[in-house]
Amino acid sequence: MTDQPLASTPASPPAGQPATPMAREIIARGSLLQDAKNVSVPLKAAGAVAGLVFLTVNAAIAYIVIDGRLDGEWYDFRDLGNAMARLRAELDDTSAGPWLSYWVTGLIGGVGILSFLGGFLLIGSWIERRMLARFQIRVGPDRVGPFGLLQPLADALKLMQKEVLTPIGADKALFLLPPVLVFIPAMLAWGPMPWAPNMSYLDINVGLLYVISITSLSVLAIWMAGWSSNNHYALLGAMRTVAMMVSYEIPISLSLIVVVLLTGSLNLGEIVAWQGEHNVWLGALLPFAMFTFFFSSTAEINRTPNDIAEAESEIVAGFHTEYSGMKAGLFLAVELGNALLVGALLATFFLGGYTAFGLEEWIPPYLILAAKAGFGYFLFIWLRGTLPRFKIDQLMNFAWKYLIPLSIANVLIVAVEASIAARWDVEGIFIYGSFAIVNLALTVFAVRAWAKVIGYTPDLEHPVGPRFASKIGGLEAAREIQGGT
Amino acid sequence: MESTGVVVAFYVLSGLTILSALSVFLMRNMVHSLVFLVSVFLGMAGLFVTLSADFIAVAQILIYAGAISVLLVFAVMLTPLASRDNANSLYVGPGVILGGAIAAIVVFTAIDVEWNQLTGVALEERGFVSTIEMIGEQLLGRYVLAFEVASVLLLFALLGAIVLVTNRDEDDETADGDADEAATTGVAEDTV
Amino acid sequence: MTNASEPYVLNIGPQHPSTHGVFRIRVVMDGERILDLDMIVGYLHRSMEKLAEERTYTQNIPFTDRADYLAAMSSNLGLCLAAERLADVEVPERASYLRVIFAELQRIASHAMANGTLVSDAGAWQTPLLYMFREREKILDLFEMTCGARLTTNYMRIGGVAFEPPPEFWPALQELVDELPDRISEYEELLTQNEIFIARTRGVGVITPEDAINGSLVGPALRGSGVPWDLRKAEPYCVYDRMEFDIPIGTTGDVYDRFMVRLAETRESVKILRQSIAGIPDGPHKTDIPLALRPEPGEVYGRVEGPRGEIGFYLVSDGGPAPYRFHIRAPSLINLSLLREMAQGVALSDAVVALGSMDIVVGEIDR
Amino acid sequence: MPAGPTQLEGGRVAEALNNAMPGIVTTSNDEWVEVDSMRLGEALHWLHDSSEFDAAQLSNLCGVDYHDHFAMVYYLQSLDRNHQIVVKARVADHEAPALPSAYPVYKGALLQEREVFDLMGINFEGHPDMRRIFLWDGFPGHPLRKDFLGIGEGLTSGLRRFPFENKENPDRLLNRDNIIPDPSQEVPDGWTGAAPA
Repeated sequence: MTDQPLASTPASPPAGQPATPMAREIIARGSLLQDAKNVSVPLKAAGAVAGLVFLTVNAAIAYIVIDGRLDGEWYDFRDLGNAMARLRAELDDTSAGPWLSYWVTGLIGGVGILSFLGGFLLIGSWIERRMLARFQIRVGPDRVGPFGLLQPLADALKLMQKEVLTPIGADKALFLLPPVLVFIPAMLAWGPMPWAPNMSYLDINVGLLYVISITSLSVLAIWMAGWSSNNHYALLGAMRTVAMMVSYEIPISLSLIVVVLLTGSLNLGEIVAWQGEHNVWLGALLPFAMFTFFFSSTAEINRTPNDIAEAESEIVAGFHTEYSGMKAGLFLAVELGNALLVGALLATFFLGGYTAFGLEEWIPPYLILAAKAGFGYFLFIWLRGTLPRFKIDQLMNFAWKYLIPLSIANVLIVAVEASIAARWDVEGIFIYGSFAIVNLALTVFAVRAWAKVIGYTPDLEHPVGPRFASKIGGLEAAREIQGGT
Repeated sequence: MESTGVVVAFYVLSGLTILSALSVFLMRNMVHSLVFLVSVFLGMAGLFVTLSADFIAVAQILIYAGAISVLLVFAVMLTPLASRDNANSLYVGPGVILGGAIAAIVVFTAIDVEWNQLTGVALEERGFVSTIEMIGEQLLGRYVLAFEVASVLLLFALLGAIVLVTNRDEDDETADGDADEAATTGVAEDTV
Repeated sequence: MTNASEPYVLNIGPQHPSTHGVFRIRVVMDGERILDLDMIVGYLHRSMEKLAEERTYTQNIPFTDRADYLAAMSSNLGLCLAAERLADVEVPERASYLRVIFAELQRIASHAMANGTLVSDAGAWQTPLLYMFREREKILDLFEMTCGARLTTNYMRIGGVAFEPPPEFWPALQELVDELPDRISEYEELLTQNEIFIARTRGVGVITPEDAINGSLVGPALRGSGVPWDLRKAEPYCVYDRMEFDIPIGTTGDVYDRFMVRLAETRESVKILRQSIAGIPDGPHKTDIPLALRPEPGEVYGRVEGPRGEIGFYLVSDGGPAPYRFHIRAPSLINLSLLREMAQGVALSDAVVALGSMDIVVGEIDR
Repeated sequence: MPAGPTQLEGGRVAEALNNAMPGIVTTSNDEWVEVDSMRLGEALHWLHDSSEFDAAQLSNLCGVDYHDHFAMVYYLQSLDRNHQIVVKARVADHEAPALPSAYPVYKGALLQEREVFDLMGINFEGHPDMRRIFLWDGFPGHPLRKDFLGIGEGLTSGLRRFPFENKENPDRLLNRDNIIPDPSQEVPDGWTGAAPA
């Protein structure tokens, strides 16, 4: 083999063949179906048996569920809150007193939420990068581990090895705090999230207000990061964030007030229960509020198309320009976590939370909520892969001239509807069906009318696109063409 | 429920609040003062939580820590020489007098009021379930006039802020100006 | 009541995502608004014009690759045309056709890059850029097939082109030409009707036709302002006088117009490619020239319409084998003459998009 | 014969310029017109405004060092008429060359003149921002000058003879015969391109 000439590879592949070795390898991999055909008979039999066992077990579970034998028992895994309630009852009976049960259950719940979030942060960036890669006709990270699944881990390791710089002239104390501080609201806001009827870490009456107020705290951490960096890009990003947060907090609050008006509760669990009870998703009843919430949330958490606070083509990385190593990694992680948080909130407020038209009796409700939150996260990725970015003055105009007045009008309309619903004793499907239709129609009408009042005409209505000249010329020709049309 | 947890929380939170409040005026840097002020707000919200006043606590965070502090952020950022020494002030005399007067009022109130009225009475016995409904009923029932007057006042403050910020001589609105305006008005509206 | 704010200086670059290379702008800003700017270039200066005085005309062709590294073919062509005119070299017809084909392929590739990065500057996170890279990759594959290089092609020669394309080149080119119109329509659907993109680009970075002409703007920047000027028609070189195509021009001279002009030019290039493929004759692909070309003393200014506009080569010969003076008229540099006027008083976001729409290549600015 | 296909006869431009501003043209031939360097601004202005020549755009400007003097070459073009005018100006002072700036007439001269100033050292009077553009302030000398870095008396920059050129017959075509064999680069017999074992 040693005396074989090196130039043994064919000069060019035959026509119709992939050109590069990697493409050839990918095509040569073969399909799953072909792999399945090569499986030996005993293995097939074993697979069939396993499938049968799986089906039987599922059928048995289904029977028990329908039979109602699981309801509220500690072994009912459809609602982990039941087991916790049992644990609390046991602990309360001990001599240690109630403080032990508070400590133990609080610890378990907190660790549960943290591990869910941590798991998501590990997998989330991989999901985002792979999906974006699909949007962008490329492969994405697929080298580290199976399907590149260990890529986030590798990234985290890389970030940890990097030197953590503190710029000269930075305000040291304020510079060190923000990466930690931004984590706190992102974690605390998960508290009142109802995962199942009895499964809520922080079942408080002012849950909705709590979520709004906790999320509004992150602005300070971001501002501290930007201000203390002693960098103009960071300061610009921070001030953009502050201005955006302040502006978009109002539409968010107004859109959630609408939810409160209709459901009559600030408790997230009750809001979800209301939706389950009426078999309706609030998003269908309140399309405008849902849009406002979603759009404003993208502004709050710096996602495309409103990611102006860290617009990389303008201000590099915004408020975390000067952060390096794992500190920058923490900011990125919080961004991911916030995207999932907004997805979960969107699901809770507008997409029925853990309920899914009776399906929550069969599937554990927390999985339903996780799926819906994942859907919200997917929406963010979708937007990121599709849309360009707004400018800050356009966003400000949009918030103050469009979203806020229309949201106030929306509050008025829904208040009227809520009082109708409270006073009029009709079958829910009729009254809420009519509300859905009326609200959708009103939204379309109001948006168009308001745009007309403000004087906004979309550029799309004017002819766009270049004109064609067949002969050359200078200024005279340009004027002639301009005048000719 | 006089459990140890509440007592510990009370001392921790009051310590945090008082230390932060001290730091607000001991800090030489205006931005550091601002950060400690937010810490004061959060500590007070925590104290409200120990008193079972959940709505007030949340409102404290939302309005003071979330909104007022942002207003102060803008105030600091728009202040020329924001990074100067905090002790370098023109108004030391008036400041001392004002501070003394406020401290006197607070001390007088603290001594004068009979604080121990509610001690030992469990909230459940008084039929106290949710603060938020009670507050709503009181605001839109007994105190509706005061509530409305306050709303109108804040509305005027909002309009006034817009009028003050608008450039009258020319109609070029910069993105920057818009942002400032938004911030000022945003906080005013939040408090409404 | 006045809100006096303090202007501050922001350094955009030399390492910045939207400067497309090592290019630096010192900006004086008031909040988000740009008051003044100063362009600082030269980080990539390789003193090509001096080096060229020590090398023969043929040896200078690789320099033109490195000047405009995104449109190497066009720069190659410009130097070869100038040198051919100076030394009176005849070019075979087939070579002229091949030059047109490669120049137009290069134009498509370069415009794809320009539009992609422009949309990236406007904040679309790389998706349009990567879509546009899809066709660029295929074009670069064609280059690689023919001359072994993808970016710095060094393909044109004085008197023709370096190599005859391999047999598999022609079907691949035909396939590309067939699918390109669909691809271009895809970009149009993706972007030209996107309201955010329109809001970001319309009315931004407006250049009037008067300013554009007076400021020596060329190429899509000039045509975006509505001036129908294209050297392929004004001073037809190679076989452009036999090609049927139109000059797309903009209406208002804003960023959107420049974007649309580039997109439409891609379509026109496809038209030219079709005609070239149909009309290419058999024959030699180059004429032989002396190893060291010694033109008569004299001077010449040869120019071609590159993707960024007029690429000119001013050559002075003193009868020796190397040019006495070798000057590149770099469209990227000269198109920036109006950058200051364009960016003064606008928001940072607009300035970034306006800069992106001028389609600069720093290698060509600095040379 | 003019070098460029759309280039105007220098003599025609010279005649018109001389009629409008007597004595402004120092010399002209069929390719270019050379004007008095101190009155360059006037000439450019007149050509820009003239309806006959309509030199609306400054396409290219470039300086050439001729050892004892500089020549500035301006390529003007009319887009409407589709022609090109070449204007030259001779800068006699090789030590401290100066010339009126074209910027008042053509904004496009802004960066091109800075480039000439940087690399050639010609000072343009009336340019709003006469600074170096590529090289840093304090760079010694101007690289595109022929005497850059003190080339000695009797020596010139540039390439006198291409090393591989056939001395006996320099006009022979580019092929193997024209390359002077270099023993160290000799290809061994039977070499197939494979790496030696």
